[in-house]
Amino acid sequence: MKKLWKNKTTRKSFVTYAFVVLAYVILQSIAAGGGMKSSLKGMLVPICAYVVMAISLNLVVGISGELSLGHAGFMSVGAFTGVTAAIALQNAIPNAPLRLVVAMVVGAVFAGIVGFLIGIPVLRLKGDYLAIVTLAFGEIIKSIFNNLYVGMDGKGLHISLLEDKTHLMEDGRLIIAGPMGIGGIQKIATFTAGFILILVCLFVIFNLVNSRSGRAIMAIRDNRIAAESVGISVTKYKMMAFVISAAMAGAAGTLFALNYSTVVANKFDFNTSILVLVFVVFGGLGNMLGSIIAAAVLTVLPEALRGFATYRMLIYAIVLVLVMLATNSPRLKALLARLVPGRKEEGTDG
Amino acid sequence: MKKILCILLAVVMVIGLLAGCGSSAPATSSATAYKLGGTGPLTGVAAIYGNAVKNAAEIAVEEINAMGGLQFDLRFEDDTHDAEKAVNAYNTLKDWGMQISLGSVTSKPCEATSAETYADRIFALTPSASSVAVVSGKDNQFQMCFTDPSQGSLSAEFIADRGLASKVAVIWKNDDVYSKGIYETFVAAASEMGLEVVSDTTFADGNDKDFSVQIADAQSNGAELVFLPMYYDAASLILTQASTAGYSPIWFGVDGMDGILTLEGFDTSLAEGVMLLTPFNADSEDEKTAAFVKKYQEKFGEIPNQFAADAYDCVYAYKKALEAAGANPSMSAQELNDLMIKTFPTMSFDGVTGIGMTWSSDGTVSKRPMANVIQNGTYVLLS
Amino acid sequence: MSFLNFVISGISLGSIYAIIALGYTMVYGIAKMLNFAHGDVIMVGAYVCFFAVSKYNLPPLVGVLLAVVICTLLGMTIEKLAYKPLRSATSLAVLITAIGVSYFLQNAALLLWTSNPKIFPSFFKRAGADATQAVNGVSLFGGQLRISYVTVVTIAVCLVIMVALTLFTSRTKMGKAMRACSEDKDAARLMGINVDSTISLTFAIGSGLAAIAGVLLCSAYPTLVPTTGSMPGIKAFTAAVFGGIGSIPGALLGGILLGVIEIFAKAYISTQMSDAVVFAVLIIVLLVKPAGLLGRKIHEKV
Amino acid sequence: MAKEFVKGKMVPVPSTSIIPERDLDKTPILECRHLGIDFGGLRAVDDFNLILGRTEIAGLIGPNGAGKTTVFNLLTKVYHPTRGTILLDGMDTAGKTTPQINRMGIARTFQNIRLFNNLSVEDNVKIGLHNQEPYSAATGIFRLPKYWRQEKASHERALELLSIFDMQDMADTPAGSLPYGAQRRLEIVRALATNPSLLLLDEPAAGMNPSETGELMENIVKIRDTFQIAVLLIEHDMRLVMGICEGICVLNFGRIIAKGTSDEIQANPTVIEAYLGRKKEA
Repeated sequence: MKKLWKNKTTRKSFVTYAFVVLAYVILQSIAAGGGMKSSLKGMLVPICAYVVMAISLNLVVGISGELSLGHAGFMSVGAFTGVTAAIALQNAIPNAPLRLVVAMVVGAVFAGIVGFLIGIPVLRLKGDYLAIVTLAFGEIIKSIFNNLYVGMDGKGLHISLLEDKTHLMEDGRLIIAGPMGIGGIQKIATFTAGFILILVCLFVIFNLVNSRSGRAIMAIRDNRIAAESVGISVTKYKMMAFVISAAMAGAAGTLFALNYSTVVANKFDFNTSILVLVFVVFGGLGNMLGSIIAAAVLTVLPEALRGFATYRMLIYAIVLVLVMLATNSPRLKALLARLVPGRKEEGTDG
Repeated sequence: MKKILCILLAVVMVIGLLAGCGSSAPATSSATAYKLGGTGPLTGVAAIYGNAVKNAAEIAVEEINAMGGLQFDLRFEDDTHDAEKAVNAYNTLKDWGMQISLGSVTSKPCEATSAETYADRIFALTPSASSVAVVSGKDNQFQMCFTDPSQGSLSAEFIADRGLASKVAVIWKNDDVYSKGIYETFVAAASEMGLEVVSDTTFADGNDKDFSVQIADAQSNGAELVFLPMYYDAASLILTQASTAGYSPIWFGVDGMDGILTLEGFDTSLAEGVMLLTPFNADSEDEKTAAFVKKYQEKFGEIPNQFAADAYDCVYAYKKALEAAGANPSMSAQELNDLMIKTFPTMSFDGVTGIGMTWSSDGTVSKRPMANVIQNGTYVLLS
Repeated sequence: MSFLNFVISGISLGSIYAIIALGYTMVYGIAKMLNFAHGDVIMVGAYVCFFAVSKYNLPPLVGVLLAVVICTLLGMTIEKLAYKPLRSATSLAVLITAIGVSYFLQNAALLLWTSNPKIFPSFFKRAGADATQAVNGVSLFGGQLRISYVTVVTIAVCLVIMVALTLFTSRTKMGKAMRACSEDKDAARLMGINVDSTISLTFAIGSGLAAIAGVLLCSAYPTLVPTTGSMPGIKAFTAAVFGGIGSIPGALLGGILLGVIEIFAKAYISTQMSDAVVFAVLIIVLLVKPAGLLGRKIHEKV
Repeated sequence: MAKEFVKGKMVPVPSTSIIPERDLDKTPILECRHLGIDFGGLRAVDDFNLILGRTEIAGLIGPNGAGKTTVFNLLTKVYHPTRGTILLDGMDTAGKTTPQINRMGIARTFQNIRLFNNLSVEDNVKIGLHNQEPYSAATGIFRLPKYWRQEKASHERALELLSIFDMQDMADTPAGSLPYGAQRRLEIVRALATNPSLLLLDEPAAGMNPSETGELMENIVKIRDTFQIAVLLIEHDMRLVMGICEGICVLNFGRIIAKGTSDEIQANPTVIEAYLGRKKEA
């Protein structure tokens, strides 16, 4: 155990688990005591979803080293497939938590499959070109869900594109209605489910990173050519990171969508992808605890700034720029170093 | 460096938590004013609509409060036209102790908040969220505007009755619930009425600048009338580009078209002859309307649009309903909710968007839309 | 004849994308950063011109010049305050900063100019012409083919800018300095080139072009709101990558192709899915030519 | 002195090479025939022929830009040859990828050091062991018994390999913060971890002082002796090349201009003119 504690990565992961569990326990006890404002209470599930989005994107950007600008696309796939599953299984699985789990698994599987299909062309590219193609796929996914009609009746699921040709029977229900998305969703997402999802995702990521496959992924990030020279298949491991990340985003999408009575494809646009990327960069590349905190804080921040009324988004923008400058500008760093004596300069990891 | 950032972020979070732990029991004891809340997009792409509603509601509240008698305390929160943010905004209002709600301004966010207000038993009267899903199946959700389907079928009926055209084109916004809702019933009603829809094209967010293809399609298929179920900003682009393309059919709009004449810098001569069904006419001689328009212009430097008018009416409708029900501000949201559910379907209300409005118990409003045609830069009522 | 009409509207739309794409491409070429705030500089340019012409009744040309001057200053200020301190930081940090600047400009515009759409004045009307008569353009083949003046001016301005920029970068000392910096900043510095001021100059030119693009964009599609620049910005960025980011002729080619594909996709495939088609074409092109159409493939030295 | 090695009758053997006596009766580990690559119009490497014995230490030398690293890149399929064949242990490597080549038995180091800078020294070596101690990603994520077994094995193996250069104590240091010489040595360890039969070293002594170079020479021989593998190295330090290489191949303008033992090369007038002679002038 002592030896494990000495290991820096293991220590980091334990701190992260402990933080998440502690935050959950504190928040749950406040909520149970009735002392929590509804504004915070209402944000718990979306915070969990964004945390999962952030750590899953961190797997791609921080661990695997590829800039993805279309992560919201996978969230979208997860949201629509997961909610469709939840609605379709409403009678088959009356138990809501179980249905939620099944829906999240469905969302994760579909997002993973889409991630794999997108990964085939995307991962052949590098750097900014890869980034723009992920952006393009994000927009394409949005376009598809904006034109997708899925209905269910006694005969099963009916799917059509561009216009509603599902021709449902009397008892049928149009689940996904193109641009109108899904309405009348039963809100079965819970904070506990979100908490468990975060733990599961952390478990997968930390264990992956500390294994042979994770080392291969990081080796490719640090030096693709050297990684190839020691016999690592670049495509396989990039794909692994990409698909796992997509699946997690899918589960997050399902969780998110099942927290509201309605979901539309436009929610998961370029801006949402960027928002999640901001969480990752803010929290530090490869730093999961950072991503978790950044996702939580930056989700709460615009709400906390409501007091500033119309100025709040302006202040949000200024905070964003200032923090980036403060953490990345060598001059400001030096200034901070002088203000905080005795602080050791750390190397950037990532 | 990262460590410092982490600590910084953690501190902010703890502060956030502490703020969250603060007093959460809404203070209702010594209330003298009804806490009226609403959400709408004050920033982002749909900010025009949210701001119009907020501004008009402010005017109405000011007027009512100045009369003495019944008092309102208005709070309006930004939802950026997004369901998630709308629920956040709603929760903020709930923490504030909102007793009655103006719902949300736009349809999808309102669908999300209406599920919340329904569950929390807070009565909501939305000025402008027109989709059916907002009210359907919820006993305490009411609308001040028409539902989208009724606009679509009313428009088709009007076109057929007047014999305006036999071949019609529709350009609609396919990622917008409002546009899509009207479009669907319009097409259904049109085919029933014997109108032929010869061109059916769409646009979407981010693709709402160039309409040359849509216009060419309508033109080449010989449409005599083009139906535009959309808001006025997009419509103004279509009118401009059609004029350049030398296409001049009859343009037919819906209530979202209202506001096109007051668009800053818009060449109103392009809108000559445009017909639209709208319950509100800012040029109306009606005393109430004229006073409202004047006040709005003085305060905000603009002519109020449909959204503003509906919001103005909402506040007055609340005033009437609360007075009729004998409510008082110290009642809880739930008590007010039950009173309002009972009162609204039984009353008749005269406002700037219609005379003798009534509500059915499913929450939809019944008022006559007026068919207007734009002549010399003003609306002229088509009798 | 509708085909030709589509081609022309495609080229017109594409010319605007091309001018915006130039801003992306030049900044990328030299600073290796994706300046996501570029689209919002366009919006600022359009607003400046709008207020100059509609509110203060200045002649259109003065309005355009004013917009160019203000945007140039804005671009240089943004560079100095937000990007210059991050010159040695990771590209991702700069990207997020650029996004922050973009949010800032949009929200500042919202506060300053409200969310109400402004209709951009039409500069290219024939004197005395009545708008409803639709004579704001040339009409060919007995009215079958119509080209508006805006279109003519847009395409012409785009070509002039391309030629001027090409000459500038190949003939002038400053242009050559820019090219040197984009090849190798350290080597350029050793050759006595002031890298900082060259980067600043690039931002200035890019932002000045953004102002022109803003005026043209809003002349063709006249509603002006604080978010006007964001979507054309993203599309132009796509166009820049499409043509090969860092390449000036690539920006022209990418912009015009993107415009034409967008219009064709709308006309012949589906108006609903046109964006999807545009992005799908982009993906296919990048798979075949991973550095864009005219981009140079850089071999990593092993 | 020079012996001609003929392998079967199927293909004409293109050229001569020196194979140490001890390796003569075995298949050569590497055989290049008429190997060449063009970059655009430039013939970067042309008609490159080489045979390498199983435990030979050979040197590839030549002036800057002669195409030495390009040969390494061809052997490891970073570039695919325009002409010619490469036989590794008698097997054709056409159409193989870099990772496959490594699994077939070639490991290399790089002229411009390519370590996984953000990872620890030990992790760098463990990445070299990637295909030696395999287990699936799922085994890793769920930490099945095999995970613990294999991780323990690779930990021990990594330390063992690091001990060749006395680097076990640096196991936890990030590779990027090692001193230059140690980085070069770590690259060799990482390459060795892939269990190669042929080790390609690209300027292993670059940036080292004479005493470090001397140590390196000893270690290269030690590695060859311990692992019984062949070593092909590119080096500018003639003391190293002449000191440990049994066969030397001189490249100029992409072509082999001379082959032989160190004595032969030093006496070769073409080499002196092309390479050593120029050095003297400088």
